[in-house]
Amino acid sequence: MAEVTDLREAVAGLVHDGDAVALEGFTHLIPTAAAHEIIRQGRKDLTLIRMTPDLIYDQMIGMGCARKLVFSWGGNPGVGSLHRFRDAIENDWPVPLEIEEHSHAGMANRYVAGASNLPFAVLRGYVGTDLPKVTSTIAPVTCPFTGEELMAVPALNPDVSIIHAQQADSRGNVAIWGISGIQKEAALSARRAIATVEEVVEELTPHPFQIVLPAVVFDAVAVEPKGAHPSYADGYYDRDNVFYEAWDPIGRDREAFRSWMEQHVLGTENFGEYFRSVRGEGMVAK
Amino acid sequence: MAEVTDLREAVAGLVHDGDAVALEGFTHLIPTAAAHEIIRQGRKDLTLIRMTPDLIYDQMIGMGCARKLVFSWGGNPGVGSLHRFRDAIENDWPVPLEIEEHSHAGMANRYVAGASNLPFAVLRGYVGTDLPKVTSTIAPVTCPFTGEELMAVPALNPDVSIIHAQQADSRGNVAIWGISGIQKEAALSARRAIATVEEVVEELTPHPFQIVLPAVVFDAVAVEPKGAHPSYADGYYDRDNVFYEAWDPIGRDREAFRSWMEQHVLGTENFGEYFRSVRGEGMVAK
Amino acid sequence: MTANRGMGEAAAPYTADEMMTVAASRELRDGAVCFVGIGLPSEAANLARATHAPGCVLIYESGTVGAKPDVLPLSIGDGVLAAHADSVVSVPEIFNYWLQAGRVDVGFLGAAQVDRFGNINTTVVGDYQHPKVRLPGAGGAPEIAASAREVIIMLRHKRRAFVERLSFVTSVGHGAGGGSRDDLGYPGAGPTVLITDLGVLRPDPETRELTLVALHPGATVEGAREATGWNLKVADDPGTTEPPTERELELLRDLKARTEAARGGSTRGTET
Amino acid sequence: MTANRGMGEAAAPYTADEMMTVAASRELRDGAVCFVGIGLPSEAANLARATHAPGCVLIYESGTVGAKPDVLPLSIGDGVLAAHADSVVSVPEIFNYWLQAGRVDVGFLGAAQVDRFGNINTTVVGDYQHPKVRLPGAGGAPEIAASAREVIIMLRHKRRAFVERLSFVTSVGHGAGGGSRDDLGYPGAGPTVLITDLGVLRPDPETRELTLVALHPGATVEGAREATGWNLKVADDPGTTEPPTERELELLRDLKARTEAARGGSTRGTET
Repeated sequence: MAEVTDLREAVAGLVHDGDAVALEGFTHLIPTAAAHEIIRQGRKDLTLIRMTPDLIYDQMIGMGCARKLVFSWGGNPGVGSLHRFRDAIENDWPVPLEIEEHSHAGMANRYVAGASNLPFAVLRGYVGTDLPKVTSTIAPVTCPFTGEELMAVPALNPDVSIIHAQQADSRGNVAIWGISGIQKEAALSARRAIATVEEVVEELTPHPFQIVLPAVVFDAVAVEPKGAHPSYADGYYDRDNVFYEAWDPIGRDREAFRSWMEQHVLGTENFGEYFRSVRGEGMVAK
Repeated sequence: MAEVTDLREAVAGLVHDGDAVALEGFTHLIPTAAAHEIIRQGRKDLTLIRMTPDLIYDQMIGMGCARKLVFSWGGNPGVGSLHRFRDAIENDWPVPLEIEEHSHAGMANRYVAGASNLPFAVLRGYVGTDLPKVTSTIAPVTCPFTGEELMAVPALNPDVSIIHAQQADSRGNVAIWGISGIQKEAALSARRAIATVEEVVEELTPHPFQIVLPAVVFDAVAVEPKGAHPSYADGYYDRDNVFYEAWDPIGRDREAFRSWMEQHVLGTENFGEYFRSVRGEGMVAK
Repeated sequence: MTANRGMGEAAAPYTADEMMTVAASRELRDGAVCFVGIGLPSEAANLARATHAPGCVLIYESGTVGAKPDVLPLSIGDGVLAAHADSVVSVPEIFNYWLQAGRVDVGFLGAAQVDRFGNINTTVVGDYQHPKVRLPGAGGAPEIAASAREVIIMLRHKRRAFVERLSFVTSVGHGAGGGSRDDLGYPGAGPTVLITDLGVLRPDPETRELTLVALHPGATVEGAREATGWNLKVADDPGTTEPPTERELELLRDLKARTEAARGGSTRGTET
Repeated sequence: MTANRGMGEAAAPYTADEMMTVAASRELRDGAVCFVGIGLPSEAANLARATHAPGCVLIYESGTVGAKPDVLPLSIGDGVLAAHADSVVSVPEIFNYWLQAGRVDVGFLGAAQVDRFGNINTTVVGDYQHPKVRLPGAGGAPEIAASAREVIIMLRHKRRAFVERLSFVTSVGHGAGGGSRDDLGYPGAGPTVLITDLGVLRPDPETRELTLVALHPGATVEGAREATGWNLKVADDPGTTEPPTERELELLRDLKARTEAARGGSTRGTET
């Protein structure tokens, strides 16, 4: 049953060096506050799993938290490249980064298999592409009824998954509405799960396209207002496109990146302080 | 794109003799009106697919619509047996009924595979039970990564699936809230799909645990108020337990069954008339 | 209502069915995630929720997680199950993401027939192709039996239900006994207890054969042997079940009265 | 903004990018279910929705079905996509129940590189292990290319994008040409058109090699050949694209102006 706790304790207790960690959120509800807390606590050798590594994984990779990345699309959406990600792959900086690369459909089905306690998932894909040449976790499987050959991908079962949601209720049930992406499967496939939420409400009320993840899914629920910035939380705040663009020149330069991270992330105690710090620099859209 | 039409036309145009037909609704939202219309139109040789054949399939089987039943639990919930179903299996009355029997998990995953355009689904089950001895659509499959052996079941792709839902909006999008069971997968796995709904509203509003099936999923949407009676429609009417119990002595006797069906179903033009007819006999809870 | 079979002449202030339900309810620990069948299991699980286990999370195969029915559901998908649930998910999700995923601590099952190793038949009596009695079939039971961490079975003790050999194995208990269940590769531990209206049976740690370890007040070993279709194994010194407390009885009867009232006075059985 | 490369000296009242977007939008028939990538494809699909195809159903890989954005999304999961959508489903559902299931009529893709058979690279330029340029990767493109009934590709005509040999095949077009795509067992028909800022290429019915079948006003065969890294096949008598109508231009510019305003004046590219 989920314990409402603070994020620092949740990360300290549930995320360990060397863990396979999934922070999910498909453009919407990206768990930035949790990523920063992992950076602050100096986690190392993580296998980072995420369909769309974006600013948070760029930052974690640039800060040397990761030894491996499992992903399907790595860019700064609407802006361009993730420069820390590219620098790690192209130049091994700050440490070498192993990659395991899939398509979105492959990643999504790997989470589904993991959430279902199955060792693999089946899909129509990959055949004729170069992905099987560079990614070992793709293999053919034959239908025992029709003889047809399809592709299999192994389950993802992260040691810990972290998602950001709009609300938890007083019992710890977690609600996401709007685009919920792969968060359900990310949380359910993991050995341990953490949710950060915008707020705790007494009772959940229906919202369009809402899903509710029961309290028993989570080991910890922490309140982190604005915790998905610069992505958005439907009903709370919009995507901060200005920040995504402002990130480009910072991420592009190793020194600019280090000093930005030291000032705003390592130099702050929590996400609230961080947010005031970057807002003070005009990086946040009004 | 769904066409809002009447149920008679929808059944006439989309359900053919010999079709594999799935009418789904897991206790909630059972499409009784559609089942009656299929009976009225005298469809024959159907392969009836449904996780929980209950009164509607008891009636269709007893009226000789079916040559085969694919299912996982056949009873009158809370009351006892489905006597027409048993009479068909035990005594070939009115015609022999072939059965293909699975577990709920097997059936659910067969629909998932069908909805995903995959030839099979994988699950942990069946091993050590007698089901594989009597059901040919169960076969082992080996994980290409771990070597583990699991069980596979073939996809279900009904020629036509029919569901009942609370609402459609003016564009034909269909909303179910409360328990939505296997309806999404039933509709999405079918070659053709029909929804009956309690009412058409201008715009859908959020309800607890609501799912919305887009208009493009359906070939026809028909308004049938009370169309799930004696099951229930959350927000519209409760389960009519009195009717489920009143069915038992009718279903138990071949003649009582025939004359009841002739009077109330074949002897009426549509579900509205039928409903007034059975209410007149005191079979419907107030 | 079941007669007080085997409970002696001094009429107990409770029925054998009530004792069975109370005994089963006590097996459920607070906070457990419990996958519940309709009928006796649902009755016992909801009694547990009303008494010592308010934090248990009841899952019904219709997709309700954390169901909190105020009356007993007549069907597995009654509206009362969704009304105050923590969440309602699709049927594939409940079987794949919850049950198969190992998120269920306790599976609570009824049965038509059981054998000495806790294997269950709910499919047919007699030959499958030409059955004497066609039962409803598997439903969710095979995978509950496969994947729940442990399974509690409830079944009224009758010779025709406790059989030497099942007509059909619908759901696997301890298979052929010993380590045979492990060989099937199922993640769950299988049946850890069988509660009847006469007593409590638990699997022998080695052979996994169900063994009578306790009798309900008034029930006898002889009565239990007579109601069992195999040579019933009995513990050296079977204990006696604590009779229902006043509070347990009151809450159970209250639950059933509320249920009957809500059903419009129906008194038909709730077992499927 | 792209310069009017290849469009002759008489300054057209529209840019080459505008022509490309308008030409692509015209490929989308009303009522089609269209799986849309961010950037140029999204621009073209939404222009189609604003002009001749109000009933087309736009799907974005974030799970929005029937999206009706009033401004162009900057990311694949922008809130504007969910706001007026017919439905929003999970990412596994959008890929399994919609795309793989064959419910998508048209897949609308961008690319970093394309070859003569419409195969696409969005992964790396250079060696995979030691890339010259690391691109974002596959995303949803491989399965869109595999399963959409047909695929429309949009890509600005440049020699380094139209290459003889892809560094990496991320998404399959017509494979090695001829019947080679069919041999892979994919249900969809593959790319039926490639729209560039110079013209329109369609696969030869036999060889499946992309063939220049139309030039946008002002563009020349020589310009197209120069901007292509292989020996470009040209139709015997390539047609000329109908220039954008006033209404098309007005609606496109309106859409882009609303988008810029909503983004707080950002003028950064929308391509990923």
